[in-house]
Amino acid sequence: MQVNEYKPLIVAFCCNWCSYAGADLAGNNRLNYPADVKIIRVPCSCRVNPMFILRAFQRGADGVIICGCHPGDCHYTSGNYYARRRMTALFSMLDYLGIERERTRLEWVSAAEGAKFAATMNDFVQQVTALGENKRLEDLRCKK
Amino acid sequence: MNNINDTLIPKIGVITDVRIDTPDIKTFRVVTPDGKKAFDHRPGQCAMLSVPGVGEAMFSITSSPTNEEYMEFSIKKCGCVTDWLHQAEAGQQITIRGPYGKPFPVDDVFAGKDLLFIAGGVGLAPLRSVINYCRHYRDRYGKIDIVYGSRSKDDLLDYNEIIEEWSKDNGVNVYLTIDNPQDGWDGHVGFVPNYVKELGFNTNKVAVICGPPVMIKFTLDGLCDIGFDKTNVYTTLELRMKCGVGKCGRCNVGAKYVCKDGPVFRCDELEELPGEY
Amino acid sequence: MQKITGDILIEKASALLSSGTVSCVLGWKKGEFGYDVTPAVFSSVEELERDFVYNDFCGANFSKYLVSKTRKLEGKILVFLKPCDTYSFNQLLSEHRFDREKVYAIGIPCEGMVDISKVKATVGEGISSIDTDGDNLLVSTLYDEEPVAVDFKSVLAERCINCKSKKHVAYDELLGEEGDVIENSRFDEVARIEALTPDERFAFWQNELSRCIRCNACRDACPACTCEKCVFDNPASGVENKSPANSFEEKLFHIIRAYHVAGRCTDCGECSRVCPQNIPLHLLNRKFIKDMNEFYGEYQAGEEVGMRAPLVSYTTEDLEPGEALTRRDTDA
Amino acid sequence: MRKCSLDKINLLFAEIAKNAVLYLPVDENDGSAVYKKWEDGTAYSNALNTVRSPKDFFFPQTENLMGFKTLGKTIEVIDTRVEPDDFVIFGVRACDVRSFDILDRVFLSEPVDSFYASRRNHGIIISMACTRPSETCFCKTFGIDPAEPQGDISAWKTETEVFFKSNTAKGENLLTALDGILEDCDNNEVDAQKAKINAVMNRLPLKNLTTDGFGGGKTAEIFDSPKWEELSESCLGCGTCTFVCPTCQCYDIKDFNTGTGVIRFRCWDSCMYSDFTKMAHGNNRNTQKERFRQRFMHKLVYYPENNEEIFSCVGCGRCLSKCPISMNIVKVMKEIGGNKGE
Amino acid sequence: MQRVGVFVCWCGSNIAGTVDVQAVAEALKSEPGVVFSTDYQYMCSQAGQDMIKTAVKEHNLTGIVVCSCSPRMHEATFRKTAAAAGLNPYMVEIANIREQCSWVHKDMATGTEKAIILGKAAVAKVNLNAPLTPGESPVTKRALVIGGGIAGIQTALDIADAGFEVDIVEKNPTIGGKMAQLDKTFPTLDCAACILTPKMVDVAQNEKIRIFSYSEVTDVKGFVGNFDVTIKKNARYVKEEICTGCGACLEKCPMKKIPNEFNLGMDNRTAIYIPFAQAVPKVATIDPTACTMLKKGKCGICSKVCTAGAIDYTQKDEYIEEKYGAIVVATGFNPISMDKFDEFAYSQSKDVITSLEFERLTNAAGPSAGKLLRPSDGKHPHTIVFVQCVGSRCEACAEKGKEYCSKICCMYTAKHAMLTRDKYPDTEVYVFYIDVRTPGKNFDEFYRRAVEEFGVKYIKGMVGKVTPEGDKLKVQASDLIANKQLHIDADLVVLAAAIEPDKSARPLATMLTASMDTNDFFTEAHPKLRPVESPTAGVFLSGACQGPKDIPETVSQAGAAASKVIGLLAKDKLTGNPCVASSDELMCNGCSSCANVCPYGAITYAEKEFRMPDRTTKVRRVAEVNPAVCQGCGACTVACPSGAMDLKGFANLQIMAEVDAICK
Repeated sequence: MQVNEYKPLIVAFCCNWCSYAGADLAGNNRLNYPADVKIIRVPCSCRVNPMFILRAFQRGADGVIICGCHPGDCHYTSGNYYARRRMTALFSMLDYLGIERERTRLEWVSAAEGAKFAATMNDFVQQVTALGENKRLEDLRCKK
Repeated sequence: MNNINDTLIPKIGVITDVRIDTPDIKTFRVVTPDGKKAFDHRPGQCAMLSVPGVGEAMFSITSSPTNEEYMEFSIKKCGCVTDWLHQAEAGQQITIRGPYGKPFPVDDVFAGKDLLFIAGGVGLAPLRSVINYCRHYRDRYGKIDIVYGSRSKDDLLDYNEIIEEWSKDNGVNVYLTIDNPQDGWDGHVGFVPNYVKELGFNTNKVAVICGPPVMIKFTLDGLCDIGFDKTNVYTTLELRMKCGVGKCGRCNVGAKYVCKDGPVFRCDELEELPGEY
Repeated sequence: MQKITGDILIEKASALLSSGTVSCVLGWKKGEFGYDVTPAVFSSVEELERDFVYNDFCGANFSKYLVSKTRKLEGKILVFLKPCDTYSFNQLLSEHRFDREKVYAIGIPCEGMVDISKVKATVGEGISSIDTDGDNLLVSTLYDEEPVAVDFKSVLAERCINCKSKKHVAYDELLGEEGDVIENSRFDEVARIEALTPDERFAFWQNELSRCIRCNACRDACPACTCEKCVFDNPASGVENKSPANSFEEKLFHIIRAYHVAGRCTDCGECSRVCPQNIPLHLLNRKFIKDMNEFYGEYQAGEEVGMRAPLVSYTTEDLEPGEALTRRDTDA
Repeated sequence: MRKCSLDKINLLFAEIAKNAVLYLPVDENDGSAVYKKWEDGTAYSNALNTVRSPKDFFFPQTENLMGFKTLGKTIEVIDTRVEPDDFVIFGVRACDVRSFDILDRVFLSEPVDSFYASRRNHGIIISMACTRPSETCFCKTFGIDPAEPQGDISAWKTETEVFFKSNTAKGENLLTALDGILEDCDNNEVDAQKAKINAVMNRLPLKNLTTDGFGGGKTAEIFDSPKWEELSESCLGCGTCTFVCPTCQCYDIKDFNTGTGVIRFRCWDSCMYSDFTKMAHGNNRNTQKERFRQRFMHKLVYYPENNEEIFSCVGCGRCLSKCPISMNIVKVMKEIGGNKGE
Repeated sequence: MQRVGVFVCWCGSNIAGTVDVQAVAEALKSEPGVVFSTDYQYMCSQAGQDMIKTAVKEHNLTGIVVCSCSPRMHEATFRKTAAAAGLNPYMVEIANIREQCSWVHKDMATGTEKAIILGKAAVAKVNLNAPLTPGESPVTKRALVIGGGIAGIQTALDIADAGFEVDIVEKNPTIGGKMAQLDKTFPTLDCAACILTPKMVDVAQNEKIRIFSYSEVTDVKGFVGNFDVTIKKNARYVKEEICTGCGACLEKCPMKKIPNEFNLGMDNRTAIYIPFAQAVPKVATIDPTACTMLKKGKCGICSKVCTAGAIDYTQKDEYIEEKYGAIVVATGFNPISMDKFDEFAYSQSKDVITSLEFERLTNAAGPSAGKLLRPSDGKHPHTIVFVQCVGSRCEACAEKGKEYCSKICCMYTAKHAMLTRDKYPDTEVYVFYIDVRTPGKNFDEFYRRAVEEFGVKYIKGMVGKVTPEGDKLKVQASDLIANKQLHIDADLVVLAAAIEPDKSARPLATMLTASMDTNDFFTEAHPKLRPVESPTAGVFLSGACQGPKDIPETVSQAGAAASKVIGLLAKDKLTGNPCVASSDELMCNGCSSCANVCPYGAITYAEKEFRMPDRTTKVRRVAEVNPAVCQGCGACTVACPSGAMDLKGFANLQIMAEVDAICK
């Protein structure tokens, strides 16, 4: 392990019913993923406002991932469908502005998919690490 | 820190005491971290307090300039800065800059005259500074009448000071009133403007009014009805101050800038201004 | 086809005012130099005859004014709507932003409006008057002896070159003949930017948005931005901000603004028209429109009252964000 | 009077840029001009004026005043101030030069705004006469002569040469430092240009616009005019006019929480914004009519009343060309002042 | 800002093994608002909880952060602890430093660092928490069942059995629904009437049950526990309470040529009619489109013959408003129209019939008194072709039919084929099918009997065309197994028409704000876990309105829906989830974006008067969230452009504070 290795900061919004439980299951099964991932619990993926995502980037996040129930499995029947459209629109817009699309992701993780949760996080961290620091959507005032 | 020197750059203040006055008004005692008064001021002047990250807000300095130990601010909860201050405890640091605005003409116009102070609600806050100043230099002034009213007994500011100190002074008369009858209140009930008219003061004196805009308007009308001349009536518009230095562009009423030309205005001066204060 | 002139509109408006059908008229008022017309409320025939004008510079979309004016003014308001304005009109009705009963809408045909900055780019500063002569504008300037002829088509506003529709989707009365939704290439520029590399796209937008002075003209002119209180003005929203303090704030404001009107934006182009810094803001809105058309099927906000915008509906078969981006790449 | 041939203008710029940051109007792709920092190869724009006024140099849209760090109940004030480098603004038009005097009266009056003052001290203004004024120009209304621009140094540009005249010691020092490039000359060509400019001025559509009906003491007369309602009827309440205006100086002081500290900054504000005068206890200008009136009363009545009858408008015409609805101070002056400007 | 107490749990070594809990407690001490911070081995133990309670009192805490296991584990526990300490239970936030930290990270330094950050986020959030109180609403202890088929009947009986009042609204003059039209039922072959009519009688006699027949629901307001329903009782021109159902009027009625709906138009009825002998209520109804008295004011015979005096030509539609605590939708199904299936010659030949018509033909109470006779000539058919999946599983022909499987056709066709062969062994019976689906108890055995015992000829393949020729129906079909074309001269062709939800369901769904799928079947709150509830609280689903079902499945779902209703009505008050959306009406634009995305119909609009800044008042449309209906997903908060809509417990500012804390 290198000493000054770049560590990305990943904010993960997880819906309470599936993905947050999936993350718990990853824990129960002691499936490792990098500590760079910090989870924020939301009732449903449809609670995630694009503003939260931009806020995370502003404050220094290098990647943001939104996790929800699989399509058809939403606790609230349709929340993840709305989330899917919203995130598609937002991610596409960020991409249009030249912001690396690899910094954002939407994943469906069920309560039973602890392994998928860990694998997804490992993969996402790797992906964001490869990009390096978020320079295109940063707010210099918030740099340490 | 030392090389920063601009009127917009504040000093650190420490809240050393928080007194709960009414359900929505608290009085904060503020000194510098080394325990001194942040700056000298005159009665009627204001200071900008701020909470970093929350914002700045202008308050009239409630304590008298004659108090050389500390400053006091009576603050009503009505916005984000005041909300924050209301949950602050002793020991909390804030920032303070000032003093701002022209004071009451206590040493010239007021000198030797009988004085009538009329306040409503938290409007007593700016007047307390003048009242205590005049009480301190009691011999420089004539008779002092104070009419003060609020919604209820619980909403009367500085009640203890009024009862224990002001009303016991020689030549000082205090008239209290509340808007509606209340158990345990045997004083006057009714609105301040009406009470002032009922009391019917001798008009050879200087009057100072402070309170909510409506109350000021009706009280002023009331004073005129009983023969007061507007040139002898003062009020303060400190609520309109924002940056404190007359540059941010908000405080003007017509061509007058409250930060520079006020906040203390004579009512005849106000009369000349467009009606947007 | 008979060309709609100011006189025809004055006559129409005067008749409706006189008959009491409407109590005031939302129209354009003459300016100093021919091109600087101002939206105004006319309440008498005299005012109309004195000041009303309709020319090639009447770009302002009146639909938004109806939100405040129907609240403020008594009686029915006569409003003249160009085809693109009618989409905004419908969209606002869908959002219950004004009372249809308080408006008398007259659709007027539009051959496109002139962008004065293009005229100035051609003839220079110092325009003293502008007349129309067939397909040309005759521009008199302080520095030319003779009026300069400028081809009308060459100085059309960008939004008019890429006009999406000559059809009025709402009116009480229509002057002239009904037009059609027309073929247009309004998404070409978006596609061109999409085809750039991420670095180029970033550089493009960084340059454009860095010019923003946050005057809010784009927002305040936008007929979709009619919030009672904008989140950017609301201290309680947590994102309130007054100045483009740095490149993040510039992006945040414009991304969120475009996002908030996504699916509600009719692509009327007011944002770009009013931007004092000439930022092509419509390219942000059009990006959302293009994406939603491609991902969820064609949707034209304001086409009808009561439609459900793509972002407030869904199908179970929608694309995943990753799929959507990849598909767009391969399409491009 | 000194001059420099246009061929050598880049040498001149290079020489100025040795000791100070040099800003000058540069053409943008969209046909507008903007003040940019001069670097080798930067071309001086022929445009009449920039969209943003040069007030930004002294009163930037956003500037940090100070920082705070909080720990528990304690606060530490952090000095975030950076002493500006010396700079030169080249090509400022006569109208904009006047705007600095107008801003000075606000920011340099007691208590002095040291942020502004410091920038003023570090800046040298080289003005430039206007040879091709636009239809939107009405500087003459306010007694400004575009043929005789002020500033530390006045300049005139002809087809082949640029002429300079210093007006202040600061300006003179700079010209002296440029001795190697400049050569002394007579006034003939400049005088000829002035005559030309004056001839153009007499053709401007707004040449007869006057300030009649405005000025100190006019409040009572025009404050309640019914015209305000009419004029403000279609105002969108955006800040375009105020932000492109060279004399608008209203500001707000805001805090930004960075997560690890607080930055207190000052930014432009606009009296046209609905919440401009909204404070904890209410708003005394609730309607757009009141806000609209405030802006023009301030420029045309309140400011002159407090500043020796100097109007807070320089006739630069920016608001005329940039207002989304083409409402502007000229229309106000004509309607309210009752002068038709013809 | 709150006075926050932080409690870091070791969870034995579960947390403490990878997280330096003391360091976490120490680090969080300097966070804004934190006035107390400590750690303990097992925060969830009695001792741990007592520690929290004591700290609340000693330090005057207003907010609590517990850094421990997942909130899914012990959030409820610590909320109770907070409540016991006199705090609002929603002033607790959990930082998940076990499942999402100590268990997934190996290294102490890493784990500790992350735990501190998660703790900071929780502190940042709790500082913005506000006490929340779940809303309470009373429950009207009466249920409404919409639809009086077997689903509605069973639901109503079960609810009534538990002691609650139930009203059934049925749009036809009698309850009974489709099952009343059936002959025998698979796989037991017991007669439908024999098992259904006793239940109908039970309904009629149950004093807890009221039947609104010939009625429909026209308006629904309110929400779970408190629905206000308007029921339109169509005028039947017969006084229901007086009519004895003697039938004298039917005999005398001169208008005898009205197609009989009950027999699917295969015979006629009179203008005044009782659909069938066992109808409930057994009351006559005058068909206003057929009665000459009602149309032209001439006749009046029925009135003359009615000794009870039940006829009332002046009767008007009546609107009844009633309150209910729960609503069960049991609107059932219909076979789809065969109009678009001209290849089967349905419109050209009377001898091409649907399976439901076949049911009536074989029913003893049917038009042919149970004898299987061709509708065209009354002759006995010798060759019968059954065509399966007519309009079902129509992927390619979605505009004609349905994409889904109608589920019941395989079994009833086997039944029809078997019964035909049983009764008329000389009849040749062909069944054309795509697949035979028999996934039910005794279903496959039943089908095999049809093939093996009764010699029904099952042919895998579709019928391409039916052409009437003379008195024969030429059937062209393909046999996919033999891979050849078949030509059969049939006497009767029976089409297993796909079934679709009743047309009344769509407007009803709108009234109920209950969601539907693209096929107009009601969607369930959760396809696996809440199959009999609609996403709209208080609205339940019974029978085929939710999807194709056979009788046993319908009855079991009806019972399930009833038990959910009983569970609801058994409560005196409903306590809501306090983490619901609410709208700031000063910011609200009334644009409907929020209502468009609300899966529960929790958002309504009201015109409200506002004092404008210039002191005038204006009426503006603003959103209102019904907290009893809102489930707190937050979809509306993001749809709202002005930010007027926010979610309690997961407010915009709270989530942004968490983001800030994590990213700082």
